[in-house]
Amino acid sequence: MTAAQPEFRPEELLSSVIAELIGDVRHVAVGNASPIPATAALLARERGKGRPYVSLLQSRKHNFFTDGGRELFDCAGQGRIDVFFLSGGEIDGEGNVNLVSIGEHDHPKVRFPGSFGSGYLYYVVPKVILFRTEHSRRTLVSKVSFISAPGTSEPNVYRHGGPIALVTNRCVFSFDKAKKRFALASVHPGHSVEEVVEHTGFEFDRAAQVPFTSAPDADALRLMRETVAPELAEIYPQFAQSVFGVKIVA
Amino acid sequence: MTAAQPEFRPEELLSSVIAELIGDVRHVAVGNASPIPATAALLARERGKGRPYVSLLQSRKHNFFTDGGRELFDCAGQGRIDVFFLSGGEIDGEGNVNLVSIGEHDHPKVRFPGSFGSGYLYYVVPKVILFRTEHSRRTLVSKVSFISAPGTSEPNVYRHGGPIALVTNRCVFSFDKAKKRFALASVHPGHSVEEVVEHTGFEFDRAAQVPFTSAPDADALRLMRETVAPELAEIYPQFAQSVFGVKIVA
Amino acid sequence: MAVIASTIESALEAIADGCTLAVPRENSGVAMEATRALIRRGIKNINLVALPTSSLQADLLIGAGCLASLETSAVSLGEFGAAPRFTAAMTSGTLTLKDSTCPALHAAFQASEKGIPFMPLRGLVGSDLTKHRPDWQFIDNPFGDNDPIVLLPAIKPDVALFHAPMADRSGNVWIGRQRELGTMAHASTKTIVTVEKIHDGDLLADPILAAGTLPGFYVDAVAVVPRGAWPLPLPDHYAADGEHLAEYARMAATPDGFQKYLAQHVHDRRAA
Amino acid sequence: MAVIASTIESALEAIADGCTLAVPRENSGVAMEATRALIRRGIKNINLVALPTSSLQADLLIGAGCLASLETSAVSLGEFGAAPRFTAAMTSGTLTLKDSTCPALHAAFQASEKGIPFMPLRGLVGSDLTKHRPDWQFIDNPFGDNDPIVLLPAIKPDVALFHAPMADRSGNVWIGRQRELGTMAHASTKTIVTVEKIHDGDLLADPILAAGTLPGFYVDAVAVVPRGAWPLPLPDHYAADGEHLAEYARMAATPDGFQKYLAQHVHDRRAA
Repeated sequence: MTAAQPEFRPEELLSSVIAELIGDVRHVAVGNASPIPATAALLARERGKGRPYVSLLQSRKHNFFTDGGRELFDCAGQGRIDVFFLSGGEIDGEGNVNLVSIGEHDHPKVRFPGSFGSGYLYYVVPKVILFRTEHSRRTLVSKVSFISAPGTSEPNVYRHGGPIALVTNRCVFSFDKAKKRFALASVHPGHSVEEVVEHTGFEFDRAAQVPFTSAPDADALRLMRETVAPELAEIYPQFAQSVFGVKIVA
Repeated sequence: MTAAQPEFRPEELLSSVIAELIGDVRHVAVGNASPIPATAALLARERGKGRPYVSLLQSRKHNFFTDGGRELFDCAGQGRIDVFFLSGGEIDGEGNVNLVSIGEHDHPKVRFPGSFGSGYLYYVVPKVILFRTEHSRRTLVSKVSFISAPGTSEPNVYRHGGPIALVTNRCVFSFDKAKKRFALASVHPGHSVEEVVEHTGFEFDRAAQVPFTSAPDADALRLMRETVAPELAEIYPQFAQSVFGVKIVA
Repeated sequence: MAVIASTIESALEAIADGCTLAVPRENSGVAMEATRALIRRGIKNINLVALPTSSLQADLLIGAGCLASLETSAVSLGEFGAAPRFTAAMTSGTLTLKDSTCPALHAAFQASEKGIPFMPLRGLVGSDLTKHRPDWQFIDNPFGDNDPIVLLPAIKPDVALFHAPMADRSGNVWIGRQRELGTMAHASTKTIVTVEKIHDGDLLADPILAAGTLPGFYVDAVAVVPRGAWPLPLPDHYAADGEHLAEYARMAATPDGFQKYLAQHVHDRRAA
Repeated sequence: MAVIASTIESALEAIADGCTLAVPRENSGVAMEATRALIRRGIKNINLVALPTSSLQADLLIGAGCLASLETSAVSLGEFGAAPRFTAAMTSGTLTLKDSTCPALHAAFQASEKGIPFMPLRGLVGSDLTKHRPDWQFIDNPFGDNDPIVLLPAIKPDVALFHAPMADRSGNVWIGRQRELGTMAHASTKTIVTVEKIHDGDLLADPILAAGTLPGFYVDAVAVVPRGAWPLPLPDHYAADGEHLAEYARMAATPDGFQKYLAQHVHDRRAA
């Protein structure tokens, strides 16, 4: 990194790298309680001059749905949602996500809220970006205790969707569907491959040289701070304030 | 008939007898182009002081549906429609209705409009009243050429509905589901059993003495003429005018 | 995603010869002026799917020789009698028809809306409709016991076409209670709508209007065509033109009369 | 068919001990004051079905010992963290839970709405959710080839309960974009609604309002309860009371704290 590189916050880095992963698509939907994916989606829209269409499910303003709670899932089933975000109490090296429990299902040691739409959306949304800021051996495990939704399926299973990447607070993994395996794509500035290995509970591929995650450029930072942040404040006031300094208006 | 019996029109007789057949139920739905069943349903509602609920599908005012064209069928599937009316290009002695064609299906001699909802509603509406004013060997046949919807089904077939009666311009038949057969319930005043036999293409049961269809009483006539007719005028202006003398207001 | 087209012809470009075209029943907002424009263009080999019935629209397209096939649960002019070109085509054996029943069409569109390959439906067991529908399948209901139930394959049209009261400049279309128009759009790859007028402002911004709005996300083109359903009705806006429909029924009773009707009311008539 | 009840308690009479009760997700209009009234009444053995998730409502009912079982795709307080009584009941093995996924719940309600015994759904193949759902069945899609697909049995609750912005005196209820509330009512034997206010006039008479209205035909009782969703939000009307939810999360973290919350905010509180 050169001296000319503008300073940025970790959230800005993550948003920028997720915006890159979104790529050139028609429609990105973002679930509840996902301020960084929401920032990324809105940034992608700004850079794409209105494309992709962004639906923030938590917002009344930033989603078009008028057919009730089923419309998100119907829309995905129609092939009209290109990118979605999922997280997991546990995520394993084959891309399986666990949003249910650790231990016996009916009497678990740890209980998470539940699978939400993962048992469906993971199969039908072409690009699912896994996002979990806490990167530890507790969250990124060798084998999940409960599969809310599997990372891959047998060839005969109807499946147009699945994970393309996993973004954490330390790095970006890409997912290889054929190998059913993650590969370390980049390490965030200030972090190291060794650190990633140490804190990851699953095996993953890596090249001899792993690049650093590209820092957000000046244009991306300007768009996030000036254009995206005020939009975010509607649904993520705390986040918009603490990350971007947007004043909370009661 | 005594001298005190008020005079009535054939449409008033048919409406009154259909209102009796409707009985004490929660919800009657009436399809398009059915002014006599509509009169009967509204008469039943007046006599029941608001019960049954009447849905006239052709009316914007007299139906509550807000979930699109499927709601009628969904509502019936939920068991929320107790009475419906069906007709047929042909109706046979087992209660089968033909709304499709006579002759080869793909190259018929006679083609009717199509089955509409009969292939479903006949199975799920408990009381289906068949109504066909033209009572002839052309319409009431021994065996329909095409079964749009069968009058009865095998015991294992999911079926809560079916025909309870067939009302024509000559008589009323009741339907016996177990015997899969109509019985002559009453002959309209001015008509005879012999005439019914002559003009009916199917075999049916009849008692030694077949009563005349009960004439509408003074109360029913008053309700039809004073209360029901103005309501009907919204959707059946010609009918309301010709039968009840309601003036057509442009 | 919609653009407001400057002409009805440009709005209809996505409706290509040979495509599968979904249209609503006769009293739900039929795009009649668009239909006339398609006939003027000389469209051919359309697989028309009526949700779930049709009247003048199907009859005109049949008579004008535009259809390869038709799926519907009925074609009729209602109080104006049988649909003459439909009846003639059927009795002469020149129309490929998939006879259906209303809720089967609704269900098959909902299957496509939900991205599922089929939808079950009660009824139909023992109906001769099923003899002519090899695409329908019976299974023994896995939740029952010796309980036959029909499975209807999803209907996924290439294009949905209908007429509605209004749209805004983002292509959001107000459909009100005609929810089947939303399902039709969700089920179809593309959707083209003609509207009475443009609503100034955002239909999705007002919760009351939004409740009856099909989002522009599903809409590919909108054209403004006042009285675009004529001579059919537009619910809550105008009634059917009974006099014209009676005239149609009279003229279309013969092939020559139908050609005269086409010349007078389709080819010589242009959108306002 | 609805009557406007004079008290919330009388409106809730149809919700009997042991019944299956359907409720909407946390941001769609949850009848929270009605829920508190049910807890005050001491309701027991409810089979709660959340369409498709729940937050405070399920957590309160679990903590107060009102549930026999729960079917949901998640229970969480969202930004206020895990649902403490749900989590405690699960880890102590005292709650019978049917874990689902959101579109499966929507589909199963739609099956009931359509009067069909089941609805197919994509996804779910290979998910451990299916191991704990003997009521779900896989078949080989008859329209495919070696194509497993899950069939979900219809969910037919005894009662649906939710909160909406307004109703008229005939019991027509304006639900707006929350169409799943309509499906919930269609799917359920009875429906009870609390509303912010009574709308003067007929909601079905105005086509714009009618588009967002659940007809009173499906509604058995209505009670007027201003801010009846508090402390949860009512879309377009009021936001969640974050301060209160944070306080709940704190208090409900322990059994004692939860009992204190119940005493303060449920038993000592009455509807306005």
